[in-house]
Amino acid sequence: MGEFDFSVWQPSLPFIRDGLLFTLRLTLVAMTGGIVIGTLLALARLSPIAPLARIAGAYVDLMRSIPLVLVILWFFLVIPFITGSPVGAETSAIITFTAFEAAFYCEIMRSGIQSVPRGQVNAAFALGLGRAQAMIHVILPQAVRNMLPVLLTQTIVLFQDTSLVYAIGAKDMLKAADVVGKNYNRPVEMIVLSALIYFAICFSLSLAVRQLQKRVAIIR
Amino acid sequence: MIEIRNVSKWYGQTQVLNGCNTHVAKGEVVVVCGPSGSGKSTLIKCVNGLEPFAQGTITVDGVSVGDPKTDLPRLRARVGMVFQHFELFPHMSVEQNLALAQVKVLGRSVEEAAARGVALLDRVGLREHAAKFPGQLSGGQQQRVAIARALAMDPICLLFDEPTSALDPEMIGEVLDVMVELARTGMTMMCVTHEMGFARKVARRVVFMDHGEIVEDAPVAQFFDAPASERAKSFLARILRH
Amino acid sequence: MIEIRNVSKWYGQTQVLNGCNTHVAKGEVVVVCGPSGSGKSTLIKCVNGLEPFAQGTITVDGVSVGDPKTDLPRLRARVGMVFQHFELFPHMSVEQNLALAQVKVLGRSVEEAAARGVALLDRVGLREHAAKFPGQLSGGQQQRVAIARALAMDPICLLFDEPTSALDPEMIGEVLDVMVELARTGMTMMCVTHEMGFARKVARRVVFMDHGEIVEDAPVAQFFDAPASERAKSFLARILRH
Amino acid sequence: TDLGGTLKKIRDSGGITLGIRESSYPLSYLDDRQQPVGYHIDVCNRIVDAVKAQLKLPALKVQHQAVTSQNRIPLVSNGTVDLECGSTTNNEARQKQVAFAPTTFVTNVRMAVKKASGIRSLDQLGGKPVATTTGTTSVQLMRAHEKGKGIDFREVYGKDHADAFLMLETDRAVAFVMDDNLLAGLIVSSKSPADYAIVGEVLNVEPIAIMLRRDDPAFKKLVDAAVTGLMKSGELDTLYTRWFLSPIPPKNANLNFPMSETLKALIKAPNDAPAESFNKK
Amino acid sequence: MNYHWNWGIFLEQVKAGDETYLAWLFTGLGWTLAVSLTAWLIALTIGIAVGALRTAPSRLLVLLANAWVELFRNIPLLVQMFLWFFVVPEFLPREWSLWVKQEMPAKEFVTAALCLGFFTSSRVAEQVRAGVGSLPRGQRDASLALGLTLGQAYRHVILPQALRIVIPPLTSEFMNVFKNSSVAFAIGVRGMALIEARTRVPGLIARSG
Ligand SMILES: Nc1ncnc2c1ncn2[C@@H]1O[C@H](COP(=O)(O)OP(=O)(O)OP(=O)(O)O)[C@@H](O)[C@H]1O
Ligand SMILES: Nc1ncnc2c1ncn2[C@@H]1O[C@H](COP(=O)(O)OP(=O)(O)OP(=O)(O)O)[C@@H](O)[C@H]1O
Ligand SMILES: [Mg+2]
Ligand SMILES: [Mg+2]
Repeated sequence: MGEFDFSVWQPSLPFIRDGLLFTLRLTLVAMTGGIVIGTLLALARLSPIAPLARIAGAYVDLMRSIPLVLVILWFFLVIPFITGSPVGAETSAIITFTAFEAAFYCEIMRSGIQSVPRGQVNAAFALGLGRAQAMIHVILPQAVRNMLPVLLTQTIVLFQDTSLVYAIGAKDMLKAADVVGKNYNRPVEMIVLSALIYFAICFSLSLAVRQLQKRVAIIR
Repeated sequence: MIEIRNVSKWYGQTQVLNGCNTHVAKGEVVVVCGPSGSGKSTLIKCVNGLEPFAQGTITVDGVSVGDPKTDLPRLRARVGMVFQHFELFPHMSVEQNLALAQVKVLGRSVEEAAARGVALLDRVGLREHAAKFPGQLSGGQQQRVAIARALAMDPICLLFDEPTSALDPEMIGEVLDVMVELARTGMTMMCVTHEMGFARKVARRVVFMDHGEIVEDAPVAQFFDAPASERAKSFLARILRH
Repeated sequence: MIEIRNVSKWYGQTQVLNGCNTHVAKGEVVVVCGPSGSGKSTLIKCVNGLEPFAQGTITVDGVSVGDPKTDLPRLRARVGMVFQHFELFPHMSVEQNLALAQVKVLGRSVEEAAARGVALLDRVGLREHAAKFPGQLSGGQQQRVAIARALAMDPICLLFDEPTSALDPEMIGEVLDVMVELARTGMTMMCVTHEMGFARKVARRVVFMDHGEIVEDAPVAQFFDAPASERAKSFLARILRH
Repeated sequence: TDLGGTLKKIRDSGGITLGIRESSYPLSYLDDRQQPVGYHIDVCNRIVDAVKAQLKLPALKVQHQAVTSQNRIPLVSNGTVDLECGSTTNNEARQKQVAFAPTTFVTNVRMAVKKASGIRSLDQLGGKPVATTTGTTSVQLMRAHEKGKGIDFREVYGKDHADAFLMLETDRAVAFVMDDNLLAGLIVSSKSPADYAIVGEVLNVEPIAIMLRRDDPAFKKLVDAAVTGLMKSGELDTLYTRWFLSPIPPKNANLNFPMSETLKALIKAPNDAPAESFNKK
Repeated sequence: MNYHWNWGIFLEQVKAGDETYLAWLFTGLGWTLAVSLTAWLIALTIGIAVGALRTAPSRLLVLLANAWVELFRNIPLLVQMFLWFFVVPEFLPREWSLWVKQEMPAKEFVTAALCLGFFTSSRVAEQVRAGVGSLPRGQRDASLALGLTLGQAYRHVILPQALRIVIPPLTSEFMNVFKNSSVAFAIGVRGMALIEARTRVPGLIARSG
């Protein structure tokens, strides 16, 4: 191939933008949903009700031990067999990513909750706060702050993993770049472009959160 | 006020409390001491139900702590507790620390809670630190905030678990001063501490524990001058020598 | 033996040591005290080069610590240090803790190191605990092992940074006993500590620090009976009162 | 619900989903506006017209779902895709799982090489890397061919046709074995089309057809009728000329790929016989 | 529903071949294992070294180590795989590039293992750094105070403890290597997922298109 020709970047921009919007939308929805459901799962895992803890644990272990691509594909292929009606690629992607990421966020929140010293729970109880109140006002705010860097790392992983939706034909940024690359026969240039975009976004995301972390970090 | 009758507790196989009996009358200060691991923290946490116990009964102001029908959060709201490591909520400012339970548990209005908070900060000499976070205060200041937080709930009695043992020596005094002042105002207090000076000054009785048992439960003067058991004697020797 | 001349140090903008001057002669015991954050730990860590300092000179047995040409590991091997939190290596047994630096730094054979280790464990009364891990020992025992570990290097002097302040009160005695015995055998020692009983018993001089400065540097009797500065007076009052 | 009844499903949902490929030149691929175009897309659009007419649903919504060599069959089976308008070979194994419209294209499996390499036949490939696309069976065909027997091919896989071609372009492979129309499409849109040639033995003759669900006689009948209609009216010839003998997007290059005798015969006598019946000796 | 399950496919012969699909599946599994284990070795070696460097007292070393981590963790694995395979060799001299592309033994394997190894090393480094950071600073001081050099302190005191702390998160990273190895088939390593894809059993389909 020899020489590279980066002039292909210019006409690709509208497609890259559309793909990127999809990627960002997917990341955002899956992150929000994943953190909310993940936190609930974490509470279930730590709950004294054994069956609840066991079910949540089994769900998390299952999700964590299969490759994401498989989950994406399975969901897309198998759900219509079960429900009788097909789901669109985007809906399918959103549901799958949320369900999958919830398992990972669950583990993060669980260790976050456990990282709060036992004495804090005691102090909250000793003041007469109930279980739920102690959780909401004392434990979770500290858990989230303690886990902020890990939550970020997982979100970066999620952002990168959205490229796996190629498996079900949804058009994310990588896919858009890929198609432009094929049309103009400049696949390498387009891959380089998407690498740069991913890097720029992920890197600035991690810088931004490092700043944020400094601001919200608990003064000790 | 506090009645502890025949309380025993196990962690798995190991017994950490063994038939403990004692009581604290209204307005009385009782000091609990003993070697590390003897069960002092466990006992005091049983009093407000932070630790469940297997046998025996504890009643606080007539309410049985071990009774499953007891509304524990309500009981705890009336019993203040101060911990060795302060356990202020590090993500909240001092005033928020004082207000949280007043608002959420007692249902006070935010203004009411703030006013009570300021009054108590004044009492422990920390009024100007209301907006700071715990991490910005020295250990002694944090512990005084923790005492104010317990007092904000207008408790009928206070439990202390080694309130000065995590402090730098120069800060111990300022915390003990607050505690002595509390005792003088007639607060009912049960204190786990090794500050024997404090015990001599304000305690009515000393409870000495070892291996989960209450080995000695005696008036202050008698405990220091003529401890009945060998174990208490050697403990006092070790602790007072240096 | 130890000469500290005009040492200053900054963390970013804040000055933590401000023109410190003092010395420890051979066979002398010097106690350093002062409020929390006054720079005691920082000063003592400068002595064996664990903390770099910006200005001034420190010489130990004639070797300049701040000199970039100095072989710091070699110097440190000759200066023993004992920490507040023991800092035994938790993944190694007691005997391995004692042997590591003897073998890796002094190049002793494994047998030689083991023999020296056993001898020192004997001296601190812990011979039967050689095979245990630090986590299986009480705090007092851990600190005695830490002292033995420092002695195993046959140091020319010992530095202590609050060796008893993380201990339960009943264990402080056993560690101080070992330190007093060391002082009696003529070991050169520089100790950060608030154990004033220990200071009175074995120290020749007391160095009092506040806000990074050495405020007072006086013979023991003079320091306790007639402190020159207001700051030392009020510090002593706070610390000795309770 | 009875997913087998595709027509009922289409009427109930008011939409039909076409499975499309992204680089099956010139049967089904994305143009420079990233819209699916190609010979089979046009054929499918005619079928959709027939569906609209039969269901009296002029406003029928047409959705596109990108598929790959690996997921196209499950997606048809599970009802996500109603018509697969790609480059699927109709063979016996697949007929057990899906149904096919009458064959609308016939491809020869051959290889593309760089002219400069001097390679002209299978037996020159011993010990050399040969590219093919994941999910296709080209290498097995090479092994099965008499000239390929005993030759040690070192296969490398591209995840789709464009990637596999990139292997050839960057010298990671000396040959790319694939359907000749795809090869021709990739070559004309490459940076220097003159450097490549399609050479060697025909490894297999494969009928390519539009895929639909099995066991759905009503839908199959409609599709068959629509495709046969195109053939009878000569409209398929027009479409063929448009995609194989005229400049096409994205580069406005001309494949110059005249219709094979086999396909001409099939247009005269339309059928959906599998590949196995073509290659019987 | 009318999907026709065909589990018997595992026993059928690969089209025009002489192995069964099942045998093929095992060959694929072998490659998956080989890629994963090699990548894991690379990731551990580099990850521990880079992670330790990130806690070093030299600004330059910390900067370099941080750059390594940021570079490899901020680009999706799929993209990195492609870059290693198609872009990196282009920067070699012509003959080397050709050798790498055609003659180098097991080249997809080497590329995949290197790429996955580097990618994972950035995560291992992150864990190791956190592990070292979670140790009390006194452990470092204590080792230095005994006269150990900084290198000896890391070798005998800091890393053994840090590694103990990070073993649980590292095992889950190890699982990730296995899972991520499926992406290696983007560049044509024959692996389990590929074989599954070919058998066209949707229940087993993984990646490839
Ligand atoms: N969660 C637990 N599980 C098992 N054993 C425990 C637990 N908590 C405490 N123990 C054991 O119970 C015994 C009593 O502990 P407790 O904390 O009450 O002692 P203490 O007198 O307060 O000691 P200290 O002076 O060190 O605070 C100890 O032997 C301790 O090891
Ligand atoms: N790594 C650091 N970065 C910034 N400031 C520091 C650092 N370490 C110590 N300091 C500051 O330097 C000052 C002196 O600390 P140092 O630990 O020497 O005090 P100290 O006298 O030993 O106190 P203590 O009795 O609490 O051990 C303190 O104000 C402290 O906050
Ligand atoms: Mg306790
Ligand atoms: Mg200090």
